[in-house]
Amino acid sequence: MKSSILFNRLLAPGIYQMAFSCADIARSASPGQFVHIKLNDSGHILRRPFSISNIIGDIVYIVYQVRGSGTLIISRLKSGDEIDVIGPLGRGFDISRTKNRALIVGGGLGIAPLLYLSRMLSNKSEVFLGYKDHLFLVEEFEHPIVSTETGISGYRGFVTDALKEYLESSPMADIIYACGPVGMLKAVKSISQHYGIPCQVSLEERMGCGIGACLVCSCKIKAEDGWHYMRVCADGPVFMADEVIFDD
Amino acid sequence: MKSSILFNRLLAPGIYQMAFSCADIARSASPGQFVHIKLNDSGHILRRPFSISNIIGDIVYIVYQVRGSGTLIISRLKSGDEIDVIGPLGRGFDISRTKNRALIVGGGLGIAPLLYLSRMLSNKSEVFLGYKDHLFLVEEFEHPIVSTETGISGYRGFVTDALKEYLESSPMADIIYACGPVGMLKAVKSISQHYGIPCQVSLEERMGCGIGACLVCSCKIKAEDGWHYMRVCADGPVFMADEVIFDD
Amino acid sequence: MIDMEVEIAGIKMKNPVTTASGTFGHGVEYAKYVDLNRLGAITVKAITLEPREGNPPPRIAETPSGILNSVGLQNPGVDTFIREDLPELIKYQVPIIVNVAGNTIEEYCQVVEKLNDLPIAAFELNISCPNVKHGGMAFGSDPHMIEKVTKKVKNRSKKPLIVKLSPNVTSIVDSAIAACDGGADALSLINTLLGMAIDAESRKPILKNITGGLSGPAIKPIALRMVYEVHKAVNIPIIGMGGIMTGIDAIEFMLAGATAVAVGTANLVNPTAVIDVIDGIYDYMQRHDIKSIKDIVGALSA
Amino acid sequence: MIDMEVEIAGIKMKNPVTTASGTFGHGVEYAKYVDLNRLGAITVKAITLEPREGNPPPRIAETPSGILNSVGLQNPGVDTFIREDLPELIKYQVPIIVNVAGNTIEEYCQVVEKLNDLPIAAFELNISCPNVKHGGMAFGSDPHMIEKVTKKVKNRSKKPLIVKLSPNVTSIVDSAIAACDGGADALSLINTLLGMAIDAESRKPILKNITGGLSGPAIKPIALRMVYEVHKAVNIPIIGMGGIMTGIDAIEFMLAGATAVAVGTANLVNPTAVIDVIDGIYDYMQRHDIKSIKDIVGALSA
Ligand SMILES: Cc1cc2nc3c(=O)[nH]c(=O)nc-3n(C[C@H](O)[C@H](O)[C@H](O)COP(=O)(O)OP(=O)(O)OC[C@H]3O[C@@H](n4cnc5c(N)ncnc54)[C@H](O)[C@@H]3O)c2cc1C
Ligand SMILES: Cc1cc2nc3c(=O)[nH]c(=O)nc-3n(C[C@H](O)[C@H](O)[C@H](O)COP(=O)(O)OP(=O)(O)OC[C@H]3O[C@@H](n4cnc5c(N)ncnc54)[C@H](O)[C@@H]3O)c2cc1C
Ligand SMILES: Cc1cc2nc3c(=O)[nH]c(=O)nc-3n(C[C@H](O)[C@H](O)[C@H](O)COP(=O)(O)O)c2cc1C
Ligand SMILES: Cc1cc2nc3c(=O)[nH]c(=O)nc-3n(C[C@H](O)[C@H](O)[C@H](O)COP(=O)(O)O)c2cc1C
Ligand code: FES
Ligand code: FES
Repeated sequence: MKSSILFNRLLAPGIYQMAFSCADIARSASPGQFVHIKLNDSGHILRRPFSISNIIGDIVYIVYQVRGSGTLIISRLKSGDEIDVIGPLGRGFDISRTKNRALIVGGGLGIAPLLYLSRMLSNKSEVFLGYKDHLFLVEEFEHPIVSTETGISGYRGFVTDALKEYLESSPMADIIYACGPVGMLKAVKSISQHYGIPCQVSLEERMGCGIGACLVCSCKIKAEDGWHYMRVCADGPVFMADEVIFDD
Repeated sequence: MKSSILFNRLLAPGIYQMAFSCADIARSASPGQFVHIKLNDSGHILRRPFSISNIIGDIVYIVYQVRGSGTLIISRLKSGDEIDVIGPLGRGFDISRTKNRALIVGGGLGIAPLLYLSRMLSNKSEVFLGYKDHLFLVEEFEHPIVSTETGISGYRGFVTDALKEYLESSPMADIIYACGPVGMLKAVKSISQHYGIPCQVSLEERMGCGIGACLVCSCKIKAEDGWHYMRVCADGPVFMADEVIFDD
Repeated sequence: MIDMEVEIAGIKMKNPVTTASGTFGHGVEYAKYVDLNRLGAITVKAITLEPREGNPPPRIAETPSGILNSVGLQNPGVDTFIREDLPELIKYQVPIIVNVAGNTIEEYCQVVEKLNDLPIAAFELNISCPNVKHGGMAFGSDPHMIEKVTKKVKNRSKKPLIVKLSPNVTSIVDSAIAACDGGADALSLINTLLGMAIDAESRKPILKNITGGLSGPAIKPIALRMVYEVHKAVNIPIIGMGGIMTGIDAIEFMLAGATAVAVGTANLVNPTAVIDVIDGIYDYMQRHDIKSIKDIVGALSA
Repeated sequence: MIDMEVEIAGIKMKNPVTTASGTFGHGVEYAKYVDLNRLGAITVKAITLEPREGNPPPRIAETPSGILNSVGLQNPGVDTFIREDLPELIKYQVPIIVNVAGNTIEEYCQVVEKLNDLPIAAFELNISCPNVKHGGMAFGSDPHMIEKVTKKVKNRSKKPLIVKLSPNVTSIVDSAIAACDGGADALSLINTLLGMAIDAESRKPILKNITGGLSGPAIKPIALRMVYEVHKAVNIPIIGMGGIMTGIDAIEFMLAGATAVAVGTANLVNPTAVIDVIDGIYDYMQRHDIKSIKDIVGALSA
């Protein structure tokens, strides 16, 4: 699908927010799903996956970091330029599991999809956001608990420390939703197990098709007979933390 | 060299004129030389050669036709965009050979470099321009003799017919300069031989480096022992018509 | 009337376009984007006797105008394929070509026998996968072995046999002749070229499996050359593939000598790629006033 | 202090970057764009015993992230090279590597003998050109032949001998071992892959010669894999090449096992490419706090 870019602006060093209008995606997207964006450069043939960070009306928002040559090309797009995007793809967070209270935990760019999620859950959630130093998107959340590794703002330390501290005084929740670096997800998983709270994590893997056909985006998921490779793009990106086998 | 595009505008269906400012090229270019332009697409790695069509102050003009994917990409550039260009390259027309009168003959896109040439020779030249149908650049020449294959404007027929007719009544000139499709060049060559007028032609060949190193842009040039391959980019693109062996 | 029909090894295809094995799943994944009934044929991912998990991720790397993959024949095994995937596929009015792989010749034969009486159109013998230790490319690099595997499988197969060749050889013509001698009904070329990508920052290979198979536009010139060489050397039809993204790319393969073409990596880029290719061929035929697509097979003037 | 010096077959290079034969002319063409004294070495275009006109044009085609060329060893012959080109080159403080080609083994030997006593640093034995009927790839496709040519030329050569291998083989490791057994002092890999481009509109091959050699970023994954495989298999140093456009590309080749690298097609894209690559390597070393470039040779953690 061709969509027109509304803006593509710098939020923090190396981190951008892009908004494009696409009614089809906007209407059917749920939090935790992603879009797959084609680059306008014939030498780069794979699409790039980005979580849907927010939906307002027909407008889809993503927040991304420049990591390599693809995101660099994307960062140079301007308002009015067209992008070729498919989505919404994947299986997002299961919001029906939130009856009274969900804990939402995000680290780094993993914060992006949690904005949409927290908006859907409105006042039934407590949001924990972890940054290295520069904040972004924080003003769009309602009363988030912020931590930074450098201590520039909010708690000094990891977002999982803030989560642990919180759970010590108030150890109940229907579910924890987490998105962020693998190290953080592992820590959240073990916290969730410690407190016996179900937990969903959103995974990342290098992708091809994004629609479940090429089998390149594997992650290890527990099964009766040990484990199977499942597809991050179609079976995920969100999985029950219990079922995910984090390698290494 | 990075240069900034001043404009890139449609002159006729599929035919564009681009102007960019580049003092280095503007200062040293002579008519018949070319520039070599890099595409801003990593999948297309070769530069594209275009004749310098005009120089005004620091501004370099080219006129080009969209032929394939590279010229399509170039045609989408906008004023303010940067291009990476090297030049001036090659050996152009020898204007010192014009004492009193030169005949300048161009067909199709071959007309582009003749604008700059005719301006350098000012009133010492007679210009013959041949088009298929749509005219372009014609208003920038002084009193050109125009022919079109369809007869829409000027003489109906080939530019070489107009040239022949002219020579019948006025069979003297120091030199003929020609640029255009191979068929036209062959015809001009035989006309020049018929009238015993020296003739220079500008050739085209697929290029790599454009600076004489990779030896891909060969054309057959007569030599004592038969012929040699010479390099269109560095030994040409302009050669004495007598010396060129047109194959097929 | 523009006639796009071709025949490969007795399979009637309504147009010359099939999918390249492994890039189109079992077809149904694309049903949301593509009217599967429009395809000339569907070639499914490699099927082995036993289920396989494949290689650990990352399994894909982007390279200039190409990709590397190291999926490594992940598949549910022939029994599950027959039970769960095939019934979905045969609902469509499209010939199904099953790509068959194995560790041993006997495994290839057993897969073929399990499928022999089911409504599939042909087998594509995958002796060219670069991402597995046994079978795969090991079988496809030596003409004697190619002939032997082809012959044995052909003997046990009730369907036409297409042999898919590896480009990682000194002479693709020798491979093709060997497959012919073994009784192949058609050839698919090419499978992926063995390649590697490195991340200089981490000083690690990008693929967990270190090496992978290179596909996409980057390899098109090599694929075209191989189709051209093989077409001159053998008389059985060729399914050409390697970097086909557009109808024009497909036409190039057919001019070089392919009777049909397969679209692979392009599916990963654009889910509608296979339809775009079919439409592009049609456009070209219209523009050049070509009545039957068969007229351009091998019609290169060289 | 950052130490970029490397040694290949006894040649001291001030940095690991040379030019790929045939893409840098005889060096002087680039003197306007590049301070030639900054190069680690200059490798010149293939020289044969007699002058050669090469193949008819068009000799170049653009392909996705690559190019095809069919120059076909056009060169003025060794005598003219010695008389006209070499004197210009040896003015620079840079080791000169002469790429040698021929129709017969004896021709290779004669070229070598004519150059033996001149101030050049090494010979690069070109048994991998895909664009000529005799010699070239025909010599480079068969390990026995590789060993034989290498041995004969080595016997007549007074300079280090670098053997340049063809990637158009089933096993690059077999080629490399054969060159080692023949006495090669170093290996260059890779030469171009045989490919083809077609113009669907005219239904003709784009190259007059029909096929040509594929180079540029498109082939980098294949080249990296071959360098990696060969580095594990033999002990002589490798000059890696194939699609190097940046310093990071060069680092990838060195991590895979190359002691030095050559920049080819990139020169056609940017006349200053070879300097950009040297500067890029320097930047990487600074960023990663690498004192000696030798430390990254083969340092891939796989
Ligand atoms: C489901 C999903 C959602 C994502 N959501 C976001 C998001 O909201 N914001 C954001 O900044 N990033 C997100 N990412 C990561 C993002 O896709 C990569 O950072 C991006 O693809 C890097 O592209 P590049 O060309 O700059 O990097 P390069 O390294 O040049 O890319 C080379 C190839 O590797 C792939 N790749 C590289 N890093 C990653 C990675 N971490 N994950 C997956 N593929 C990778 C690229 O897609 C490309 O195919 C998400 C990834 C996935 C799988
Ligand atoms: C010295 C010289 C001066 C030229 N001046 C002009 C000019 O002033 N105006 C103009 O419109 N055109 C000019 N051309 C032709 C112009 O370079 C080609 O039309 C252009 O390169 C086509 O690029 P493409 O990507 O659109 O075509 P594609 O066919 O996609 O290009 C593929 C490759 O073939 C090369 N190629 C294709 N056609 C030609 C051709 N006719 N000549 C040389 N290379 C070709 C391209 O450069 C590219 O490397 C000139 C060519 C030369 C050699
Ligand atoms: C992700 C992926 C998976 C593949 N899996 C298979 C496979 O299972 N069996 C097979 O014969 N070829 C497989 N291939 C090779 C393709 O079928 C095809 O031969 C090759 O990719 C070249 O075509 P392309 O450039 O259009 O992709 C695979 C290719 C890719 C990219
Ligand atoms: C135009 C051109 C001419 C070449 N001529 C030669 C040659 O004369 N001898 C040789 O050994 N290799 C020759 N090559 C191959 C290169 O030296 C190099 O091995 C190959 O191009 C891969 O490197 P690259 O991708 O950086 O270009 C030539 C390559 C090109 C593009
Ligand atoms: S990216 Fe293709 S299956 Fe997930
Ligand atoms: S283009 Fe390289 S020598 Fe002319």
